[in-house]
Amino acid sequence: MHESIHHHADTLKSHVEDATGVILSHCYQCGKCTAGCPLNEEMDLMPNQILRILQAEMPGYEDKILSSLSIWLCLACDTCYSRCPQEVLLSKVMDYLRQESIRQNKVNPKAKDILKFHRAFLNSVKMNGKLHEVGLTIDYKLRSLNLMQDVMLAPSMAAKGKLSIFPHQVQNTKEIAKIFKKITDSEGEKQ
Amino acid sequence: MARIGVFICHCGENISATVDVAKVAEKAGKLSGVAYSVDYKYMCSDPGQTLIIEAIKEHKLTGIVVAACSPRMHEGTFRKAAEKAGINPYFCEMANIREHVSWVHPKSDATTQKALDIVRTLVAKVKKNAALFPIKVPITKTALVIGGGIAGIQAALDIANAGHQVIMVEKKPSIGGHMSQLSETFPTLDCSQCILTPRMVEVAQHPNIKLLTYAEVESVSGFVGNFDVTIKMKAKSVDYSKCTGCGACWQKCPSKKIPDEFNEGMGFRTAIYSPFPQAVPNKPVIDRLNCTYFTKGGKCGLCKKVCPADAINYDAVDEFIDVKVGAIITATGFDLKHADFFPEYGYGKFKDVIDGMQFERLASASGPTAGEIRRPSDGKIPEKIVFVACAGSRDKAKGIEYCSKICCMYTAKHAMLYKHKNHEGKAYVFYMDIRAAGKDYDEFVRRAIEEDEVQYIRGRVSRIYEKNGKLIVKGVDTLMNGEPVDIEADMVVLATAVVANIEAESLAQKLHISYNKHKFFAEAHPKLKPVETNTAGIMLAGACQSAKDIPESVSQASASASKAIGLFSSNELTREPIVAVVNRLPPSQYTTCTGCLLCQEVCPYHAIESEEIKDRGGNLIKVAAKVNAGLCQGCGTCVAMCRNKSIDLQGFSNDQMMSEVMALLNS
Amino acid sequence: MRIGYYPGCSLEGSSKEYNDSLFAVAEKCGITLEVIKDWSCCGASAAHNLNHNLALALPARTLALAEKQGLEEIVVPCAACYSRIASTKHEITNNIAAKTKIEGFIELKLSANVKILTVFGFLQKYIFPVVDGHIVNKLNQKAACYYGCLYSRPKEIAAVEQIENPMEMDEVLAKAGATPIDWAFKTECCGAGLSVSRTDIVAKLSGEIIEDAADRGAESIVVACPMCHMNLDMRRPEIKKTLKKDINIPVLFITQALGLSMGIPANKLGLNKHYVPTDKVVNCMVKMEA
Amino acid sequence: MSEQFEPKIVAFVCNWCTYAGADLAGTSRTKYATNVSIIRFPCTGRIDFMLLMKAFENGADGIIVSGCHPNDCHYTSGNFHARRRWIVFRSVLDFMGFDTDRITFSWVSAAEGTKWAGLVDETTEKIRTKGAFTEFKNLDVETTNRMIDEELAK
Repeated sequence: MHESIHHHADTLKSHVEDATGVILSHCYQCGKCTAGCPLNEEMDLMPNQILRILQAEMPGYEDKILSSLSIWLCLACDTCYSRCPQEVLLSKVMDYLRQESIRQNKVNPKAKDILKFHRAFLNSVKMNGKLHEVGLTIDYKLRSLNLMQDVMLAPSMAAKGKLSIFPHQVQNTKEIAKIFKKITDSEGEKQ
Repeated sequence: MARIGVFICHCGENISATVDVAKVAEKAGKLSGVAYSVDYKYMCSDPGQTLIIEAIKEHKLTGIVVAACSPRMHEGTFRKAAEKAGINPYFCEMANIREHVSWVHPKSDATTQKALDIVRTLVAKVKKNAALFPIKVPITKTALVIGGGIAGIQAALDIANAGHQVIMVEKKPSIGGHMSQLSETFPTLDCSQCILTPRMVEVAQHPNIKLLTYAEVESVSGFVGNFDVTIKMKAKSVDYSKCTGCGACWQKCPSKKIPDEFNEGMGFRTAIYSPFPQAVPNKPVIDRLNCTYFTKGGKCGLCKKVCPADAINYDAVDEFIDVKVGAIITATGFDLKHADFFPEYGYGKFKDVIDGMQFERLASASGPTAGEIRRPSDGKIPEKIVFVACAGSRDKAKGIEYCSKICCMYTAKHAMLYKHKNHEGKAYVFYMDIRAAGKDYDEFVRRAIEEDEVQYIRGRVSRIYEKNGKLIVKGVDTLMNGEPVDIEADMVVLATAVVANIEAESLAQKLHISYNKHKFFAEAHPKLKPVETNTAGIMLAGACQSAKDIPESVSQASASASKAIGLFSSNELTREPIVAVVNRLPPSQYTTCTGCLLCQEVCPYHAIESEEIKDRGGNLIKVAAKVNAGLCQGCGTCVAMCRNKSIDLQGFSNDQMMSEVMALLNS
Repeated sequence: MRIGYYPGCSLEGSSKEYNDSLFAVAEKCGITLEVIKDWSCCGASAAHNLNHNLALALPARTLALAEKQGLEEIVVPCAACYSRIASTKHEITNNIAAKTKIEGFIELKLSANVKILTVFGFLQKYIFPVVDGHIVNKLNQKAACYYGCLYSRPKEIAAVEQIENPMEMDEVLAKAGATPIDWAFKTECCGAGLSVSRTDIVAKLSGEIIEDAADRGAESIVVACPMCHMNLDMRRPEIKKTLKKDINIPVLFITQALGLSMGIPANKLGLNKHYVPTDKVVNCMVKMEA
Repeated sequence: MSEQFEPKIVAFVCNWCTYAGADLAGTSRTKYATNVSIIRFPCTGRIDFMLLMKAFENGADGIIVSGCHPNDCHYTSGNFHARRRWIVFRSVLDFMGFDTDRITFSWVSAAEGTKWAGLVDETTEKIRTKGAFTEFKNLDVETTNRMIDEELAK
């Protein structure tokens, strides 16, 4: 809930600002973020466009952001932020937009694999307390159905001692699962 | 015994509509000390003023209170009337019953009562008033101009042409400043040196101008009309009274590889040098840090051998001269933000990433490439050149939030000059906004775009790196939905930010003038006193106040010159006597001041000095504060600070203020 | 002085050689690293992508465990782990509300004053003062030090002094006798966590990095991040397809490079575990003159 | 007319900002309460805070001190000195158990006529709610002597 009279009650802009502390009006649309973004050629919405749409608060445009591929491609490399003349911490905004995109069920179809990978990763951590790469790979493949991807790597990785079939685990895996649960409960949502 | 007259104005109906003026006049007449009270329709009108003058004479009034509008409106009017009637004008006070009463309250008893309260308050004050007399300060009719760039030159010539003496101090061996380095000037593309050098010569030859080059201001004291300035004359190692400027010395000097400041490091000069061919004065100095004679303990000495005039003097030392001036014009200009500032653009790392001033030298006929635009790394003529505007300006992350103002225009000029010299070449300008608000400025930018086909791309450059002899410029076109634009350029010109002169802060402290956080000098009022500083008698000209182009610098220089000329137009300076005084009790040298000098600490004008009070035998009695009436502006901060009420403010004395408070609250 | 150690998941799995070479170097210099007991995953990019609280809670647990163990300083050799842990520390230090909330999630108290060292920070602080006597070989080649994103950005937690042109790893390589080159892609992104889900992007970004290093005559690329290593080394077949040329510059971990110069056998440093053969690096070594 | 309490409030203002701001309220015909009367000083830096005590002693129920906004002082820094003194003065008053809410310290520029009117109305309302200020008045010499006498007579 936003009680502050300074905020428009219910726009994505105000949600982003409240959640991240980033003040979007600081962006003056110079485009330096886009110019330096390593993924600018892959993005459907450029970083500066995302900021502009947020600034504009035009009804209907917010979905464009939440259903964009860009927010999932962002690698959080922070090249934009490190060069931004106005010090807009875009990666933090992106983190929020991804989480909001999931919440509103607007994840871009092309980003489903990326999301599945992240989920598989966290699942592995949740189960073991640490990442189990083999488990992650199997989990991801089952989620994404990209069954043949990187198949050729597996034997060689195993031969090089880079794959451990059994996961390393923290002593008390329940402890990690509990952290996951507490956080999920506190956010009042079911994954 | 005081005999006060009270004059209640109706102001047409402005006051009388809500205030019962007759009642106020009647009740005021009964106040203690009031000898006469009257109300009238328009006090400020001629008959109204005559009424006051007559009443003063007839009733032998010692002071008057005019209850009318705001003193900010008519205090001067009524003080003059009082003076005409033969009493000291400072025995006139105004009670503001219009702006503070009749216009803001409805017609009511309370409103009338408030008007009466105010009248009573001012009556109490005027009873405590003292005769005050305007302060006269003598004026030394010589101006000091600090800085010999175009702003300093303009100010100096204006003042000198008005018949006053000018001392010009220039830090470098020649006057001319940044303008002498420029190739052509926007928006007319006339040659900078062609228009500047005649002015430089005029300064050198003007009978009223004393030119001190290779000199710096060492210290400043005193106040408006009466500044004492010590100037440091750096050792030139050349006797100018003998030197003819023949150039034999610099032709023979063996230290030939010293980066040339005038060409922004893109050429070389000798250790004994004159910065550029048209230098004024066209006589050399020895750069002792780079001269073999000085660095290697007396070896070399070639210049002395070849000098036909025997003008070389290795034993010369820095000299200090003291001058008295009445006004100071600060025209110390700006610097460009230099290397290391832009790691992402490789500025300072890649030879072909240069700044705007370096480009000026490349484009200048007198520059290291004789006007051909060749890149510094290999001397090739660039086929693709990228200009980056706002390089550091409007960049909060780099600590410079402001707009440097001149870059939009000079970048358009640079791109244009490049295109004029290389028709086949491609010129790109990355910009955020085009700020071209001057006369003929926007037309100039449009010409660059429309006629000279300079490619303007709206977006900031993220990064520049070098690869295979090319500079890869990673930019963006925000007008094409943020399309990334990568250009393989041969040369990149950064319009780096205009910053304050590196020595601005230390000079400001010597002058006691304010500066902002970027070390640009502060004007006394951003709108109505744009060339004065908060220290009376010190004016600003040119880019030392904020980034400015040539026309603006020249206008401001003439404006500050006119302030100096105005000051010099009379022999004495007359000031309002609203100044602080430290009490002196009989016998005259005694005072209650204990010499704690807290007042000195809080005075914004450095107007308080300490004075040693001695008896007739010359023995020290005590140290006490003393106000310099020339510097005091009458804020009264010292009065509130004083621990034992030894300092007081004329016109707003402790006694007066106390009486006002008491009268207001005790009807 | 006790020095804590947080290996991170990758160093137990796909980048085991990084772990081994780090221990080999430390051992040779007589320095012991104390593993944080029962450490867990830092959450990597997945956590901060999907859940802000989780992204703070996971690294916070590790920090709290280190404190519990009485460690004042921990070495975090993985760039991703370093980034997650350092930014968690930054946020917790600057945001009391976040700190309280996270403490609730992990049920551990946290003062977040543990000092976090990168691998090159560790090398400079603890290995440099004692390493000189141990260096027996000169790594006689041109090396491109690749820092990637996570050490140089964001600026609040940057582990390097000059974020656009860091030199910390270059100094380590110079110590090993190599010639670090000046190149353009020191801090560009390799594609990081998209390695599996968008291999095409990784191939393109990593390809540009390898190409620039090769163009400037680098004979090896040196990294300090398991993810960068995986993308630059293991993704070489995809990179080859994207670049349409085969560049076979080996990619070494910084500890492997230093280890070689210290005369530690290649196998002990895990050089045999790489996809791109590292023989050239091993062969270029020349014995130091006594 | 109802018998509501009409407080007496004295405003100590600087000549260049707040006095001019009050003038602007006048020229704009902005209406406000009649309870506040202005005493003009060149600068807030000139205001000796003992005058405030004197005002209370003589029957003021509330006081406004107002000058130029920080950085806008006509004399560059007088208002900063006033502010610093006010901070110290307030804490001393507070320590002595004085209701410092009876003094309003504010910045009103020459352009803020409306702000001035608002300040007057708000202060008047605040002081009206607080009621007449008697504590201090009771401390005048006569009353004090009488109180001492009474105490001794017991």
